[in-house]
Amino acid sequence: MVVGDIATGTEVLVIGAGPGGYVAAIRAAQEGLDTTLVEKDAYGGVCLNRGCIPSKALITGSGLAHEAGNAEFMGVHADPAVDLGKMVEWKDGVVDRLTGGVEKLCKANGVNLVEGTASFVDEHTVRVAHGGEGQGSESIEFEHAIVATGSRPIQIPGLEFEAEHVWTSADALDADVVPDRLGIVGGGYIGMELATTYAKLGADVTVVEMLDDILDPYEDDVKRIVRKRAEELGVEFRFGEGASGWSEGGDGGYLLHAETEAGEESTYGVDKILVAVGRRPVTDGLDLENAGIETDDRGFIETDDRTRTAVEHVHAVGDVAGEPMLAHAASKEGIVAAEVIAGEPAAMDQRAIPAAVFTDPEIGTVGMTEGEAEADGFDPVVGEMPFNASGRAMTTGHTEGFVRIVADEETEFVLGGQIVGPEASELIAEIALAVEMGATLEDVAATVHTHPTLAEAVMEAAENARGQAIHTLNR
Amino acid sequence: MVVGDIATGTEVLVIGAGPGGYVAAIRAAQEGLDTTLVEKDAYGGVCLNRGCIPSKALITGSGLAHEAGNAEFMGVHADPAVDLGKMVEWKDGVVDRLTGGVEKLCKANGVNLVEGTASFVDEHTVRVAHGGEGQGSESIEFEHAIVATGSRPIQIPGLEFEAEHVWTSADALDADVVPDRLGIVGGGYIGMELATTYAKLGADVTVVEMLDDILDPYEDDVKRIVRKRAEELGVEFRFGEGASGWSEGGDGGYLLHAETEAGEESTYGVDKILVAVGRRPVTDGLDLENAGIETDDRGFIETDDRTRTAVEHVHAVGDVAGEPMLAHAASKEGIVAAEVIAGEPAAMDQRAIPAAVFTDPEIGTVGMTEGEAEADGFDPVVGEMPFNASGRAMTTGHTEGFVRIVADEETEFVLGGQIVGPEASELIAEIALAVEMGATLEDVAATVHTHPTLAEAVMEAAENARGQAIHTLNR
Amino acid sequence: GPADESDAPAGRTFAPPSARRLARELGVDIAAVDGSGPGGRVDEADVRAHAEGDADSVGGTDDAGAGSADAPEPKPAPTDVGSGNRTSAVSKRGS
Ligand SMILES: Cc1cc2nc3c(=O)[nH]c(=O)nc-3n(C[C@H](O)[C@H](O)[C@H](O)COP(=O)(O)OP(=O)(O)OC[C@H]3O[C@@H](n4cnc5c(N)ncnc54)[C@H](O)[C@@H]3O)c2cc1C
Ligand SMILES: Cc1cc2nc3c(=O)[nH]c(=O)nc-3n(C[C@H](O)[C@H](O)[C@H](O)COP(=O)(O)OP(=O)(O)OC[C@H]3O[C@@H](n4cnc5c(N)ncnc54)[C@H](O)[C@@H]3O)c2cc1C
Repeated sequence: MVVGDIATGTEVLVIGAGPGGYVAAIRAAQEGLDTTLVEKDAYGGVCLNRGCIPSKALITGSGLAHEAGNAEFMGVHADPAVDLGKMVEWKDGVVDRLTGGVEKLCKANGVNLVEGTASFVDEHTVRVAHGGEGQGSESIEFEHAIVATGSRPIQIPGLEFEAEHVWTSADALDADVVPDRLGIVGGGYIGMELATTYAKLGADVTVVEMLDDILDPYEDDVKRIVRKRAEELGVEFRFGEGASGWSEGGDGGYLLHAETEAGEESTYGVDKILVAVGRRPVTDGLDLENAGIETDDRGFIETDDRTRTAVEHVHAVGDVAGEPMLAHAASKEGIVAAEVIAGEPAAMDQRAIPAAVFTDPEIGTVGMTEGEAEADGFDPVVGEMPFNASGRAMTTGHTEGFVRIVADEETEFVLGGQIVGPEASELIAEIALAVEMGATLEDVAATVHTHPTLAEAVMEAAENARGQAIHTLNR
Repeated sequence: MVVGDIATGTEVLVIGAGPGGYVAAIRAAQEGLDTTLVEKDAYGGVCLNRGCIPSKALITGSGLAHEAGNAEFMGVHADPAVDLGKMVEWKDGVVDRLTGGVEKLCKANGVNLVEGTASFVDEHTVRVAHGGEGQGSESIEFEHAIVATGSRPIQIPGLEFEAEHVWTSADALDADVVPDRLGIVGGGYIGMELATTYAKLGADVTVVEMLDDILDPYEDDVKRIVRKRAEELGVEFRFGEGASGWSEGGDGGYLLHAETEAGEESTYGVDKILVAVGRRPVTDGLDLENAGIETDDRGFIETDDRTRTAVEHVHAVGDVAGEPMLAHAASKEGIVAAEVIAGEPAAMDQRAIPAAVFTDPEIGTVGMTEGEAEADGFDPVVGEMPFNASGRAMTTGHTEGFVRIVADEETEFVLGGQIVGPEASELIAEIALAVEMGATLEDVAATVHTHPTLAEAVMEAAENARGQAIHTLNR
Repeated sequence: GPADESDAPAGRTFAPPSARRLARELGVDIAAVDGSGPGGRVDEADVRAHAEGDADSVGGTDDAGAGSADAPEPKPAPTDVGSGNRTSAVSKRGS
């Protein structure tokens, strides 16, 4: 089917080509289902175009410059200069290759691609309005639908994104000049990743956060390491303050206004203000009610463990279906949705969805913390290996952080892990496999790990939990 | 026990404090055995003092300088200068911290430390000669012994290490000036890691290798990627030539002589010559025959799957006990030796010992290749994910290489994996756990992997093997 | 069986994804399967054995474990890998 054709019918209609939707569409096509994917903007969704990928590219670039500029201790003398415009150009090239790849992969798997904005007409029909003037619209009938319309940034009253100096994360990923002073509203993972990036690029960064610490869902000792490092990079934190607006600064810049719960007001001189206080589901214009689907009070579509909405033949996946709002969760849900539609015994039955924060150092977590395990009725045992005892960590110059592994004391089943430190985002994969497999501490400890690697710390943490660590003292 | 005391007896005597010996001693002490560890030179053995750790430190330093100097494409402009002396000083500091740590950990676990050179007097006694004049010697009786005396570099006739310009790998890790021209004899992993390091430090590197390719044990497509990249870094390869000696070069440098099997001679102008053609076991002076232990024709001590020699109460672990001559294999054997002595049901029963090469890009392998699986009677199925299709790889600027996973077609049990690319040494840990756990391709594919990470490529390779890859075309 | 002594709390069954999916495919409640692995871990063979046991016993009691002698032959269960003679890489050392 060519874009613009009048599609009369499809077995599976997928709305939104982010990591939830395009993955669902490809898997549905692989299952032999006639599949149509509607996207109104750009293939790859938020993740590829203005989320995961662009942020990680700038984190690499700013990180390399910063690291090379601070390596005298290892005999490397450099005084790197960063051309942010050029870095963003490189990032755009990466994005283009990836989004082009998504389009190609969809086609190669036989997915019908339709460009336009979909809205439900009834339980088995959508209308797709094609972009641009006079492009008209078409109706598509479907047997099954998968809603994967994603999310958008939450706006704060007084800090509307219309102002040029009030940034969404997307704007922060598309700047070509580093602001001298950057105010960031929100110390969640998006705020902290960009705080680190811009601090390394040379901006004076102030993070204003309503809560009394960064990275709300993480454990205190994990947060502390990331916060301390950010402070070393020059990031200033204002906790317990809510951003309320901005005014002209007089010096060509602006004043970011914030106030405590008690009503004390402060202002911070800034040149740009990044608002990163969370994301909300995109369902406006979808006319979900025409398909008989309701949203919860936060606007999310509720689904069961087969990703089905209250209307059985309509699935919802990804950010629009609620927490965890992560790309790989969206993709997993997309796969499950496609397979359930195809009649396969798929379900969202995984024990754990890992999560990473690409700060300096990184965080990687999966499954239960010690506290969660206790709350769940387990008698948890915990093992740790600090990276400052890891030979590999020392040889990279990055020894902050630790690997923690959580297991059930009696059975030794691995329940989860928390890693903060170099390559934490990669290292967590092994613990995720351990959790899914029902591996025990002994299984992880007995698996030979290459020396010298950071991954050895996972093994050491497992040994530590068993009172048998070699490279740390056992508790 | 204080060094110099006359030790009359010990339950477990360990000879050599490398990663085989010190790990064995710590675990034996943890098992409640009275344990004595004899070391004649430096805690940590070759690995910590002049092997794994120092090489990885210089690889980091040279790699960072090279990367920062070649990052214009991502908007980072730097012209790094390297002070090799300073880099080696940093490396020495890392080594000191680690070897000091080993000593402390031994003591904290209650291991008796004895400094000196051990040799067998009979089946239950060693004599330890203390270093230095007039230090005398002592006899130690033991119930069980663990020989962990390691290995030393093989010397080539005509290229004796006595000459100042003929380097062992240890010399290459202790230089304070980068030679203009470095000849490397041997394209194994040590030669290739140091070729990469010195090429990045600015030396003109020529590798002379008797075989017709580098990295003998690896598959062709793995080798090719590393060789091509080395060539891009300016490394010249001379295959099918054996180094035979050196002569004065006239220009203050030297000529490295090499000849083909047919007898054709070539000479290469060099300033230093690194000989890295393998390592042989250290057993001289040990008087093994006094304990009734023989070595094989290559000088290794033969052991069974409980690490026992022909003399049951004497174990041998690590490089002295043969292939694979790797630090983590030595440590695993050390743990097994200690546990077997303690009466635990331990054995060298693991399915696979991973291995890594820290070239650019890295190699990480574990378990069987496709060919080995076939030879072993399996009907293998193989899945691949090239890093140039990985979003995370693109955002790091390193997209060379691939993840390959090998499984049994019928049962889908994962048999092995080969990774060449960024962080291959770390990523292989997940496949090692999969192999040890008896995980299937489905288990690896169904485990949610964080986006965007390189580890996703492991999942994609598993999906590819099942004809279900999302981000590559399935075969 | 071992599963009885070491059942994890919170009603959680420890089993790899492949076994969980197989249980759904065969209509087996995985929580009712006797695991033969450490700590009562359930593998695919356990799920198959349970399913065969269920099919065999009217009313579908879940006490027909992996060892049920008169259960019909299950499909060849992947208890070990393939037909290959799998040996530890390390046992070859020193030769
Ligand atoms: C700065 C930033 C960094 C991030 N980093 C990470 C990270 O490192 N790791 C991670 O896991 N997650 C990260 N995320 C979150 C991640 O981007 C989202 O979880 C993910 O994109 C959700 O995927 P999705 O498919 O549900 O929706 P989206 O990616 O939002 O895609 C939805 C798509 O649907 C289209 N659409 C919407 N409505 C319609 C309609 N009516 N008709 C047709 N098309 C429609 C949209 O145009 C869009 O393309 C990050 C997010 C941000 C903002
Ligand atoms: C440049 C280089 C890089 C390497 N990189 C890696 C890598 O990245 N990863 C990896 O896994 N391996 C690597 N290796 C190999 C690794 O170093 C060895 O496999 C490992 O050191 C073997 O440990 P071992 O305990 O058997 O012996 P060794 O480390 O050799 O230790 C033996 C110890 O025994 C002592 N000793 C010997 N005889 C006596 C005696 N009679 N009395 C008392 N003490 C004695 C020695 O002084 C020494 O300290 C590398 C090697 C080199 C040379």
